[in-house]
Amino acid sequence: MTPLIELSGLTKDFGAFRALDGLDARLPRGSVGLLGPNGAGKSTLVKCLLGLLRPSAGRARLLGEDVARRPLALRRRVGYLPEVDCHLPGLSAVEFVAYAGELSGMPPRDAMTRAHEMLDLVGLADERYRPVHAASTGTRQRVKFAQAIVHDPEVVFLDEPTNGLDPRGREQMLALVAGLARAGVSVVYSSHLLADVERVCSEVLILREGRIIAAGPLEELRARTGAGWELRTRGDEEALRRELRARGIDYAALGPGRGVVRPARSSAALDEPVPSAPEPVPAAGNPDAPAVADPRSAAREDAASPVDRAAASESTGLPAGEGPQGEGGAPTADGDEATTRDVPSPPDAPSGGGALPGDAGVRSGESARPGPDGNSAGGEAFSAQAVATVPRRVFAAAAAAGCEVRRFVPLRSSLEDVFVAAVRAQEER
Amino acid sequence: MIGQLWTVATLELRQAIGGAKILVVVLMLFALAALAFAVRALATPPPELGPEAFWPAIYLLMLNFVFLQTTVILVPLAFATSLLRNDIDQGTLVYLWTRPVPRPTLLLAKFLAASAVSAGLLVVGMGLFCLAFLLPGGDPSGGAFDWLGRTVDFMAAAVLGAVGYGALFALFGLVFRRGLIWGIAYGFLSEFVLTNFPAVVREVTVMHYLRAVALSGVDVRSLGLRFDPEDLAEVERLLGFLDPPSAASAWATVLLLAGACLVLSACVVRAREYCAAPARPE
Amino acid sequence: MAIAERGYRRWEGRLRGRALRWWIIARWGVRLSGQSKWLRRLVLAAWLPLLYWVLAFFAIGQVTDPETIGAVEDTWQFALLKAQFGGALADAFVRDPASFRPTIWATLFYFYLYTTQVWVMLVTAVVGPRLISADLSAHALGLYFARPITRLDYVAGKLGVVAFWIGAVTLGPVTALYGLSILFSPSLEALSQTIFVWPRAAGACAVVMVGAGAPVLALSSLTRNPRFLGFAWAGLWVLSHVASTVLSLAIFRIGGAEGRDWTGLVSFFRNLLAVAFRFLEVETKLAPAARLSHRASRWMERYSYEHDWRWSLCLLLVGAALSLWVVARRVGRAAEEGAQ
Amino acid sequence: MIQARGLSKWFGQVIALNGVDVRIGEGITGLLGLNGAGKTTFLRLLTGQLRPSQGSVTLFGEPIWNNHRLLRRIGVCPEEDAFYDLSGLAFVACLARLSGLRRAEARRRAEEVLERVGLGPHRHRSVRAYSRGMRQRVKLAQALVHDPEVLFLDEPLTGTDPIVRRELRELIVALGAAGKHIVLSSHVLHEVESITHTIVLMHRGRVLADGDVERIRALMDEHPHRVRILCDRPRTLARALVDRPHVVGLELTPGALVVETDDPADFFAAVPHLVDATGVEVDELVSEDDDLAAVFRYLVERS
Repeated sequence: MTPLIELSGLTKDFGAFRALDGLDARLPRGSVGLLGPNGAGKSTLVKCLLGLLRPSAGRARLLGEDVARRPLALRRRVGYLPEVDCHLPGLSAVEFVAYAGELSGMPPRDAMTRAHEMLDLVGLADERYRPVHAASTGTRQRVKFAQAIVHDPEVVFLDEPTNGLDPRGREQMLALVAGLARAGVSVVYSSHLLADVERVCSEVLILREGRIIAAGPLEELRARTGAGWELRTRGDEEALRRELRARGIDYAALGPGRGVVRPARSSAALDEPVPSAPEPVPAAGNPDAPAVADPRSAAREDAASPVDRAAASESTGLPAGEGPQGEGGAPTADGDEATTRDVPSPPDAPSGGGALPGDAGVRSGESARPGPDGNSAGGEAFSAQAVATVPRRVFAAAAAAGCEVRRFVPLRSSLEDVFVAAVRAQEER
Repeated sequence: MIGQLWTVATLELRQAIGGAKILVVVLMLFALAALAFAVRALATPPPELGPEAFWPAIYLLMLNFVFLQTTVILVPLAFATSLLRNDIDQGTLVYLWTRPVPRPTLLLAKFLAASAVSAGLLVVGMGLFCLAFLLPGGDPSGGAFDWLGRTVDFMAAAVLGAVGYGALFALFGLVFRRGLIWGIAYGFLSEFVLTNFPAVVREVTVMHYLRAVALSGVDVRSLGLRFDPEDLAEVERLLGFLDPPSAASAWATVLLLAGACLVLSACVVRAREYCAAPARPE
Repeated sequence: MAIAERGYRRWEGRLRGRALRWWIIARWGVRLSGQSKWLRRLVLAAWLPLLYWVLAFFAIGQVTDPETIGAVEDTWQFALLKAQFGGALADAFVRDPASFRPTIWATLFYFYLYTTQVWVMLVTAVVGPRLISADLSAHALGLYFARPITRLDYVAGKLGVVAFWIGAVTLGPVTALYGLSILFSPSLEALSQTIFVWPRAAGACAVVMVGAGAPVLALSSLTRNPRFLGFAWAGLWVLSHVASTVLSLAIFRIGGAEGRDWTGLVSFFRNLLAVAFRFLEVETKLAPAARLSHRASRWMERYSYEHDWRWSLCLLLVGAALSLWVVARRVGRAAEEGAQ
Repeated sequence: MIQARGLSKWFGQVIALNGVDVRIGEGITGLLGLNGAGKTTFLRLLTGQLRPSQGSVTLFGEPIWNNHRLLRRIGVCPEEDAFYDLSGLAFVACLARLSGLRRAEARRRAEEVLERVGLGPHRHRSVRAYSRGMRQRVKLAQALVHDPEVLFLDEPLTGTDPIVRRELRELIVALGAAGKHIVLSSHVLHEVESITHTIVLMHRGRVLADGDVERIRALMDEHPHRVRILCDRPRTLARALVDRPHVVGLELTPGALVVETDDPADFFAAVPHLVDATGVEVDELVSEDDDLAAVFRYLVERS
């Protein structure tokens, strides 16, 4: 099976600015994630693959064909959902999609019936007859999706498809993309939102400032980070910590009623010096106002004084991956475009706790931080057996301490940690 | 207060200069100058009219028809009609509207800037026109005709027109949603139709007064235009010479009209809401 | 009972080649621009004067009809003909229709084309500006060129739209008029004498379509907000005509310059009309009649152009080519930018 | 500070605000609602850009429409991404002049406030060349330059990438700490929750709930919770749970158990004991309704 995308030394310059710097990659068919912060070169890469931009150097092959040589034939087999907000002026949704179908070569009647079918699929009821430019962001995004797949392409490029969608819209869009993948259409999903990519793509290509810093199947990239559980309780926390310690479980509190549990490790590595704590809880004004760096975790916080999860992950050295969307976990409803863990742009993330001034005082002492080489090292130290019994011991401890267990979720590494590790690795190289 | 007025004026000035409009207007002015140059270079006085009579007549006719009665309306129309419209479309009006400055003052500052730009362009355009006309062969009338004086009169009329028409079209821009269409309709009506009517009706149009100012120093008869009588009457009627008001009263009338329009605009701007449509309902 | 699978389904059909892509763009463009009320009113207004011409051709048909040849002088048809062409020419035509029929036909068709130029200006001012500027402001070019379409298809399609509406105001009425005049003409032999009119008129309309259509497209591709463009385009036509009049007045009429009056080349209207005038060969057809009737000679003087029509045609075609080149370049750059 | 009584606003027959009665006090207040819930219209009424169609809205007791002196005390950061073609410094200094500062003072204040929002090095570059995050910051700067008492921020964090969002949030919180009163609108729930606890929930032009998140948090336990438990023997756990009084629904899927309870507090307290007693190996316990979004959904469906 010819691979979906082959890049060899692909470079693209816009005057002095080098948007893509010698990309080399081979990505198989199926759903591929293009991940990176805004401005990492994702859109440029998509446009090169579409033949809209001519690469300055190197070669790109899509579906086995060189993109620069016969772009027109290639574009017939490709669908494109552009990131920029665009529409065909004056047309209603159904006209827009039918016209797009015809432009790809479909006979008029087929284009119209197929357009209606696609609009049913994306869930547009009677808004399909109203002009697109007057429609809401959600509707426009769905129409853009419909026009990308109306001519039944073999591969679909989606550039930030969930941009500007409210939670419900995002869920539907991700379900649509999954539907595409099930029907055998290859998907190139470009986004800066990790959770979207995690849910939809099997392969990932991580871009940063025009260079590929990590590529390969998602599972392989995530295997490198260790295990742990996020625990949220309500009740006597001290008692809980004592019970847990008695059962050989280390409890790193992240905030009132929130903490990370890990099987206790005997080795000394556990108690290295603690880096400075996460950002300060502001002194005056609104004491309760949380200084939360990572948006995602805030949604999980108790109201009391949620402390930044990202900071916690850096200081405790544990992958603070959220993981609610792990296997079978129902996506939490409040996911809107900023909720899911976003890819922190590297200058901030890898420097970890150090960059964040001030102290929180909440967790000094307990949290351990396995060496500066990033969290991947901390994971493997636990034996499989020790890991298996943790849950039962945690619940037993909670029962003994008489605390409510409101949330108990395995900490599976999210792409952020993969991104962080990859960036750190790249900087060392 | 003056500082704020000046700030908004410079902001509007910068916006007017930067836009495509000024490019189109400058192109038009160059085209007119080219026209003057072509006429001066290619035309030759007819046998029955000596050069000293033919050239001033042609120059005045062209200045009046090609410049005063068309460009002096179009340029203020382009700049004054969309005083707020540009800001609304760009979405930058919110920065001005939420400042502790009364809205009429903001409008006044923008109007002054727009008028300044229109007047400047017109004056430069006429200067160019005169230069282009005199370039090919020096002073054709041998000193008998005061080229500079007459051109300055026309420039004065152009400045007056920039203020008068500017205020009028600013009011159109604020009151009507499609101010430009109404502006053109008025321009066409006042310019082509009313000015050529008998005297009484003409007093209504701004152009009548502009022409009085422009031609205050010229006496067509003294020009020695030996057209055949029927043509002379035609020229006089066209140039509105039947009973021209004095230059001073013309200035007063037009400035009065401009003042009235500005006061009306101030009331409109206080009363109405000017902001982009709210976000599309979900 | 098999439950139909609701999810995404592949499409069994086959995508067609790239042949008629410009036709698709043109067809949809016409459909979309046809929704504008102003445009429909303009086209309707352009077809109204047709009634008078139809009447005129009806009268001509009647007058030259053999049975009524005798008592023709006092009929209203002859009166209409006399009003239109003047007594001398009308009598000559009645006496010897065969030789004067081409003159009458060519002149009448030219007059019609003469009046439609204003409609062409208005129609292009209404349709033209939005065609490409709306696509630019809606970033639609990224959508167009992500599909198997070349810039040539896009430009040809858009030109097709504006040409259609120009045709609706010129070629449409002319063809209808010609069809009716054939119906009213008494015999087939008359038809053979006037067969030359339609192809030449169609040629003139084609020149107008390209000559007027391409520049408005170029203007439309230069900006994102078409609000001023309509006025600027109409302004361009009017100002070029005014400049040409001023030049001809100053240099040739009042001034005494000799030589052929070249100022017609400055005016957009006059260029288009000079080409139509030559295509319908009005000059050669009118020459014999001019000797007879004073009115015909005045027409000759008023409507003919001293400058060589080939210059006008060349000016129009060069202008059109330049405009299409500008459009192609702007569209190309915007396609990359649009997808930015 | 802000008092709206029976405030309504309509455009033609589209009603944007429908009889809003709310008081907004000191400190940071979050204006929360989906797109089109009327937030932007409400902010425009609060900043004097729109005139109430009905009812009244006052700031510091004074009506806002056509009251330009009152505007001296407020700073507005609009939602539109619109700028003049000026450099950052010129843009902010010019608007400072308009806010009543003299030329020298305006320039000094502009430099100062640009430094504070982190745009010091970029102040001479044209604003239109700024990245999305920098444009949001220059908008904030122009709202701050004349040191207003109240700041109105319309969707300040939308469309920014995570790092900029984090910095902007810290900036807003710091401003709140420095004593500025802020009204912040957003449709991103957890973003607002991470900045302030006082929120006003708007939906379809009406205020659904307002006050401290804690009070709204208490609502959490009033509405039923769907708790998903991933474990190896869901049936045994289900059997143990079925006789609990507050369990109203059980959903069994291979390897997972979804429990619906109308008294979450009691349920969460019981779970450890049950798990301990039945010896079931629990991999994951997640409640779908234990966050602000759930409250919003619950209130929206209920209204």
